[in-house]
Amino acid sequence: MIRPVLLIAFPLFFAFLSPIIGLWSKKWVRYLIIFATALNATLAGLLLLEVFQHPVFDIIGGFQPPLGIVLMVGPLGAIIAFIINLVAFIISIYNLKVEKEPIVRYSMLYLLLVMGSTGMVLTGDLFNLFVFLEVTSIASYSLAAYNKDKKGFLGAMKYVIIGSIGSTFVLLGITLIYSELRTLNMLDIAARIGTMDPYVKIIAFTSLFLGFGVEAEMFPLNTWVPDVYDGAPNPISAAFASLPAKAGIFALARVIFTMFSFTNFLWFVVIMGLLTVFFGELIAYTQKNLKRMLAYSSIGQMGMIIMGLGIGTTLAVEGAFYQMIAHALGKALLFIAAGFLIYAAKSDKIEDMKGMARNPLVGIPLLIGALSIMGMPPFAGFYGKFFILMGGFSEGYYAIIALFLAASIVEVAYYARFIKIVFEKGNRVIRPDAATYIPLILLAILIVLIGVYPKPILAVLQHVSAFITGGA
Amino acid sequence: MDALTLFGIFILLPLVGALLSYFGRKYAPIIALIFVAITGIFLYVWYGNFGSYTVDIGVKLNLTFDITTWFFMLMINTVIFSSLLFAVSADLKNAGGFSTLMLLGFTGANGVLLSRDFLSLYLFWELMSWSVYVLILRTSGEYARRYLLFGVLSAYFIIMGIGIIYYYTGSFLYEDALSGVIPYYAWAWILVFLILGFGVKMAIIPLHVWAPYAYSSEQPFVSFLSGGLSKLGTFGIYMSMYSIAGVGILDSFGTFRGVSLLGYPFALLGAITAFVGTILAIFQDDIRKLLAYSSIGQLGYVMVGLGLGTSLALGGALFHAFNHAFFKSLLFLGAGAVIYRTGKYKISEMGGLGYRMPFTFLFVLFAIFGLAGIPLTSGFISKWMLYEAAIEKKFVIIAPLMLIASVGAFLYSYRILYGIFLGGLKEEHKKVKEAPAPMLAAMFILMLPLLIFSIVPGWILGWINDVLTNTGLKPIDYTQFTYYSSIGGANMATFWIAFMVLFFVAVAIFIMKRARVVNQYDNYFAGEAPSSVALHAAHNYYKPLKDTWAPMLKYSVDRAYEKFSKFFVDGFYEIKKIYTGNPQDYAAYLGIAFLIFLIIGWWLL
Amino acid sequence: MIPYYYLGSISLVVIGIYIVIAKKNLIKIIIGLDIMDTGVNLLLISVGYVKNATAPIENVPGPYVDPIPQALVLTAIVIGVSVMALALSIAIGIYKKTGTLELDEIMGVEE
Amino acid sequence: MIVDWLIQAGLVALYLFLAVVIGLLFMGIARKVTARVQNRVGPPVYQNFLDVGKLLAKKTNIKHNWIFDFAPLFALAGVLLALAYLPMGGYKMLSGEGDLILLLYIMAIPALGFALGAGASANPNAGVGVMRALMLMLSYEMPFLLVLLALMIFYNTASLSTLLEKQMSFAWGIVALPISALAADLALQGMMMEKPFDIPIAPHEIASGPLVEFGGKYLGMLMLYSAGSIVLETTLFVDLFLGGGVVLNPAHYGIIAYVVNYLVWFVFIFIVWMIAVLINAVFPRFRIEQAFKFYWKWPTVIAILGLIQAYIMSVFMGVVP
Repeated sequence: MIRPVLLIAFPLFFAFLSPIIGLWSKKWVRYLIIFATALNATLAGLLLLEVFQHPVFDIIGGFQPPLGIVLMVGPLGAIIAFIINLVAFIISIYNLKVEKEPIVRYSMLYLLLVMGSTGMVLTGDLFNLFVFLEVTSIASYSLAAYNKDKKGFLGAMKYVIIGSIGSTFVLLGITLIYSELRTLNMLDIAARIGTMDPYVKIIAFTSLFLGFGVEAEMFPLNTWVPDVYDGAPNPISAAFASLPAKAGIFALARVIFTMFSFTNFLWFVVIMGLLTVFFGELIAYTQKNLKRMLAYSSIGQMGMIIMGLGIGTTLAVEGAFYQMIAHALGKALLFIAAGFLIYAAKSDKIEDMKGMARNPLVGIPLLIGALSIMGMPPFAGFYGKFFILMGGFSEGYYAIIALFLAASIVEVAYYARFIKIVFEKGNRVIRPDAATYIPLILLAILIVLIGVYPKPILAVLQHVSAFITGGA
Repeated sequence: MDALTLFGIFILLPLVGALLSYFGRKYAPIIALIFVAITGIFLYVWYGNFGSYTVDIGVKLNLTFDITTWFFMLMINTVIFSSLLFAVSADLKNAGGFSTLMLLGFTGANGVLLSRDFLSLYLFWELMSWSVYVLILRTSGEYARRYLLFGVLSAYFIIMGIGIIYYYTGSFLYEDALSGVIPYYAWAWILVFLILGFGVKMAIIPLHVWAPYAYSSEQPFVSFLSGGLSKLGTFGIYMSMYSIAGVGILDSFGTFRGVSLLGYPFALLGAITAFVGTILAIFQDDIRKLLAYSSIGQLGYVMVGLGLGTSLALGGALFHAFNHAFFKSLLFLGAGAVIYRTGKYKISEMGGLGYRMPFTFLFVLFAIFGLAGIPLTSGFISKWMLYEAAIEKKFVIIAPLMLIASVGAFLYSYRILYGIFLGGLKEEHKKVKEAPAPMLAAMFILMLPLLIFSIVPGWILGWINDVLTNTGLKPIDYTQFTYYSSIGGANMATFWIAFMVLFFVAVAIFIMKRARVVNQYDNYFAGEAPSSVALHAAHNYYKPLKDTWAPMLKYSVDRAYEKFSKFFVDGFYEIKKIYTGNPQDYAAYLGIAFLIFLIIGWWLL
Repeated sequence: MIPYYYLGSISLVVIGIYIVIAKKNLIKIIIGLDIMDTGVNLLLISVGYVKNATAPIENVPGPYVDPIPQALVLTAIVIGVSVMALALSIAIGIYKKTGTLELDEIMGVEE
Repeated sequence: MIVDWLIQAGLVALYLFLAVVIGLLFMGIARKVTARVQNRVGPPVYQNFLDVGKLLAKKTNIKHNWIFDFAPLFALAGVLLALAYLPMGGYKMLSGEGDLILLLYIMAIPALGFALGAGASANPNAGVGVMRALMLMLSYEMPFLLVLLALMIFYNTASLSTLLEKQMSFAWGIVALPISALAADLALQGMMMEKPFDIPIAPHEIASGPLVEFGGKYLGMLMLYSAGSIVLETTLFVDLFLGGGVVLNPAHYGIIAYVVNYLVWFVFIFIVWMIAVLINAVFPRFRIEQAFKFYWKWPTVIAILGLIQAYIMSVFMGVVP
C-alpha cells in the first residue's frame, strides 16, 4: 500500500538534503535531482496501478476529516501525478546541462516545484490545495528569475504581481466557502454546496475560478506566460509548461466540476477557452523568438483544454484530460529541443536557427513533438483534439468549433514555418550531447506509445470523466 | 479472415515495415518493396472473401474489406510497388527515411480505404497527409509548408462534416448516418464540407494551389502521391456522396435532368478544373510543374464523373481514376528517369533523349497515349464514358469544356515528347545511358494494365460494375469487348483488328525500299549552311498561344491566396498589442476579468 | 447578505489592487500586494469570530473562537511574508540591472 | 459468320482503296483549279498519281532514326482506320462498331504519329511546324466540337450509322441545323489546312514545316495520307450535314441504291472540296495568332448559336428526330 503522502515527503526531504550534498560535491547534486524525481515517478506509477482498484485515502497528522488534511487520490489525480513526475524526471536529465553556478539552490527549487505540483494534484483539501499552489508559485517565481539577467527578473516580476493577486483571490474564495460551509474538505464542500447563499457562492466561484485561471493560463490572466517562459532557463520553461500548468488546469477542473456543478455557467468557460486559443495561436504566429512562440502556443493548447472542460460532455472532458497528458509531453519535448536549438544557434531568434535540427537525434523527436501538438494521428495529441472537437459538436457548438479550427490552422502555419527554417540545408550540423537527446527520445517514445495504443489511458479517463461530469 | 488478420496485414505490417526499413540505409527501398509485395499478394488472394470487422485499440475502428476497397487498393498497391521498385535504383539520399515515410503513407491510404467509421477515416487520413508532408519536407520546407496548410484545411473540412453528422446521430459509423435523423439542409452542409475536404486531395481548382509545389519533390514519391494518394480524394467523395449519403439524399435536393442539384455544381467545378488545369499545363517549362497541372486537369475529369452521378458517369470516373493512377505515375517515373540521368528539370534544357533512352521514351509515349485518350490505351474508354455521360444528359457547358480540355491535352503531351525525347540531342547528353533495369521494370508494370484493359475492357468494367452495384447504384451495360451508353457504343475488338490490318498494309508499302540512316545534322536547310550545334525548338514552345492567353493568365489563384492571408496576418499584429508587457496593465486586466465574471455569474443566477 | 463588517477587509483588498494598478514605483506595487494579502487575511480571521468568545489557548476557560481560521491565517501570513521577500529580492535584482525602480523607465528600457 | 465477315472486310477494303484514289484525284483537280484561278495552266489532273508512283519507287530514302519511321506508318494506318469508321456513299463501313467520339480520337492518331516523326527529324523547322499545327488544331477544334455536340444533342445519338438513318427519316443536318453547318464549314477550312490556314506547312517560312525532312517513300506515303485525309474530312462534313449522300433507301433498291448513293456522295464531297479549294486559291496565309483569335471568335460564336438552337429544339420544343 503506497501512502500518497510519500510522494510529497520525498521531494521535500531531498530538496533540503541537496545543500548538504552540495557542500560535498556539486556534481552529485545534479544526480540527486535525477534520483529524487526518478523515485517519485516510480512511486507515482505504483500508486497509479494501485488506484485502479479503489481510490486511495490518506489522512495526515491523524486529524479526522473534515478538519484534517486528507489526500484523496482518484484514478485521474494518480494519472496526472504520474505524468507530472515522469516529465519532471525526464527534464531533470536535461538539467545536467544547466551551467549557472548555484546548482544547489536550483535543485532545491526544482524539487519544491515538483512537490508543489504533485501536491496540488493529490490533495483533497481546499486549503491544502492553496498551500501547495503557493509552494509551486514561490518555486516558480525564483526559478523564473534564476538566470539573473534583465529578461529573467522582469519576467519574474510580472509573474509575482499577477501570481500573488491570483493567489489572493484563491484565498478570498476559500474564506468565503469556509464562512458558509465551515469545512475545507472538497468532497464535503461538493456535497453541501447547494446550501450556500447564492451570492456568496457566485463570488467564491468567481474568485476561485480567477485564481486558478492564472495558473491555468486562461485568456485575460495569462499575460505573464510569454515573458516568464522567455526569461527562464530552458529546462525550467519546459518544466513550467508541463508541471504547474497541468496542476493549475486540474485544480480548475476540480473547481468547475467537483465543487461547483454549475451547468449553465459552462458555456462561458467554453468562450474563455476559445478566446485563450485564439489569442494564443494568433500571436504565436507573429513571434520571432522561439521560446515566446512556444509559450503562446502552450497558451493556445491550454485554451483548448479549458474549452474541452467547458463543453462538459464525457467525451469532451475525456479529450481535455487526454490533451493535458499529450500537451505535457509534447511541450516538454519542444522546449528541450528549443533549448538545444538556442544553444546551437547562439540566439533565440528563429531566423538564425537555419538547419540546426538536421541531426536525426534532435530532428525526429522535434518533428514528432510538433506533429503531436498539431494533433496528428499516431501521436498522443490526436485523440485529445478529436474528442474535444466531437464533444463540441455533440453540444452543438458549431461556430465555436469552426473558429477553433481556424485558429489551429494558424497554429499549423507557424509550426510548419518553424520546421521549414529548422530543417533547411544550413551550414553546419551540431551533434547534441547525451543530456539533450536522451530526454528528447524518451519523450518521443512516450508520445508515440500513448498515441498508437491509447487503450490503457482511455480506460482510466472514460471511467473518471463519466464520474466527474456525472454522465452529463 | 478475421478482424486481426485484416488489420494486421494491411495496417500493422506496413507500420512494422516502416520501422524496419528506416534502419535499412541503402537497401531500405528493397525492404519496403517486400512488405508492399506481401500486401499485394494478400490483396490478390483475398479477392473473394469480403467482410466487415471491428478492431478495438482503445477506440473502436470499423474496418470493411469489400469490392470498392479492393478496387482502390489494387491501384494504390501497384503504384507504390512500382514507385519503390523505381526508388531501388534511384539512389535517393537517406533512402531509409524515404521508405519509412512511403510505408506510413501507404498505411494511411490502406486505413482510409478500409475504414467504415469516421474516427478511423480521420485518423488514417491525417496519418497519410502528414507522412506526405514530411516526404515533401525532404526536398523543400516551403513547398511542404504550403502542402500542409491545405492538408490541414482538408482535414478540418472533413472534421466539420463528421461533426455535423455526429451531432445528429451521435455515432461515427457510416451506416448510422442514414438513420433518417439528419434533416435535409444539414445534409447539404455535410456533403459540401466532405466534398471540399476530399476535393483538396484531388486538387480541384480553388484548392489546387498546393499541387505544383508538392509535385516537385522526389519523383518516385510524387508518382505515388499523384498516382495513388489522389485516388483517396476520389474514394472519399465517392463514399460520402453515394455510400454515406446515398442517391436518395442526393436527389432530395431536386434533380436537374436526372442529376442531383448538389452534384451538378461540383461537376461544373470539375469541368472548369479540367479546362484551366490543361491550359496552365501547356505553358509550363518545368516538367514536374507541367505534369502537376496535367494531373489537376485529369482529376477534374474524375470530379465531373463523380458530380454527375449517373452510373455511366460514375463508372467513367472510377475507370478514369484507375487509368490516371497508372498513366500519371508512369509519366512521373518516366520524368524521374530522365531527371535521374540528366539532372535537369527544364524541358527546354533537354532534347533528343529518345534516341539515347528508347525504352523510357516508349513507356512515356504509351503513358501520353493514355493521357490524351488515344484508343490504343484504356485511357480512351474512360474518357469516352465521361463524354457520353455528359452528352447523354445534354449538358451544354460541361461537355464542351471537357472536349476542349482533351484537345489541350494533346498540346502539352507533345510538348513533353518533343521537348525531352525528340528534336536535337545536346552535346552533354551524348553519353546519357538508358534508365537502370529496376526503373524500366517499374514503368513496365504500370504500362501493362493500360494496354490489357484497352484490348479487353470487359474485365475492369466488371470490377467497376461490382463496385457500383455494391454501393447500390444501377449497373453499366458492357460485354467482354464492347461498352455502350444510351446514345452510342464502341467495340474494341473490331478496332484492334482493323488497326492491326491497316498497320500491316502501311508496313507493306513501307518496306518496299530500304532507307539510309543519316546523322542528325544532315538536315534540309533550304540552302543555309547547316550549323554543327543541335538546334532544339522546345524553348518557350507555345509562345504564340501564351501571347493570346496573356490577358487571362494575369489572374493567379496563388496570388489571391497570398493577398487573403496577408490581410489576416496584419490582424494578428493588431491583436498582439494586447500583450503590452507592462505588469500594471496585466493587473488591470485581472481586475476587469473579475468584474466581468461577477456580472455574468449574477446574470446567470 | 455579506455581513457589513467584512467591508473593512474588502476595502483593504480594493485599495491593494488600486495601488498595484495606479502606482509607478516597484516598491509601492509590492506594498500594494502586501496590503491586498493582509486584507484577505483579515477577512479570514473575521470569518471565525464568535460573539464574546476568547482566543483558543490551552488553559484559558470559556467559549472559544473557531480555531480553524486561526490556523489557516497563520500559514497564509507565512506565505505572504515569503512572497514579499521574494518580490523584494527580485526588485533588487531589477534595480541592479536597470538602475531604476520606476516601472515606466523599466518598460521603456526593455525593448 | 466468317463468310459475311470476310465480305464486309472486302467491301471496306474496296471503299478505302477508292477513297484514296478519289483523294489523289481531288489533289490533282485542286492544283488544276487553283492554276486556272491564277490564270496559269497547272499540272495535269493525274499528276499526283505520278508523284506518288515516283516517290515510292525512289531508291535513296533518308531517315534519321527509328522514331522517324513512325510518321508514315501511323499517318497512313490512322487515316485508313478513320476512313474505315466513316460511312461512305451510304455504305456504313464499320460505323456500327464505333461512334463519333471514337472517330474523333482515331483522327488524332495520324496527327500524333506524323508529329512524332517530324519531331524526330531534329530539324527545328519541323518542331515549329508541329507546334503551329497543334495550335491550329486547338483553334479549329473549338467550333468543330461545339458543332458535333449540337448534332449529338439534337439527333440524340453519337453513332454515325443511326445519325444517317435519322437524317434520312427526319431531315438533313444542314436543314435542321444550318448555323452549325456554317460553323462546321469554317472549321473544315482549318482542318484541311487550306489557305488561309495552311500555317503549319507554310513553304516560305518554315520550309513546309513538318514535311521538311521527309523524302522518297516517306513523302510518298504522307501524300497518300493527305489524300486520305481530304476524303475523310469532306465525307465527315457530308455525313454529318448532307445525310451522307444517301438518296435511295438501299433496303428497297438493293445494289443500284449503293451505286447511286455512291455517285451522289461523290458529287457532294466534290462540291465541299471545291468550296475549300476556291477559298484556298484566293486567300493569303494568316499568322497563327490571327488564326487562333479568328477561330475562337467568329466560328465559335456561330457554333454556340447553333448549339443553343439545337438545345432549344431538342429540350424545350421536344423535337425528336
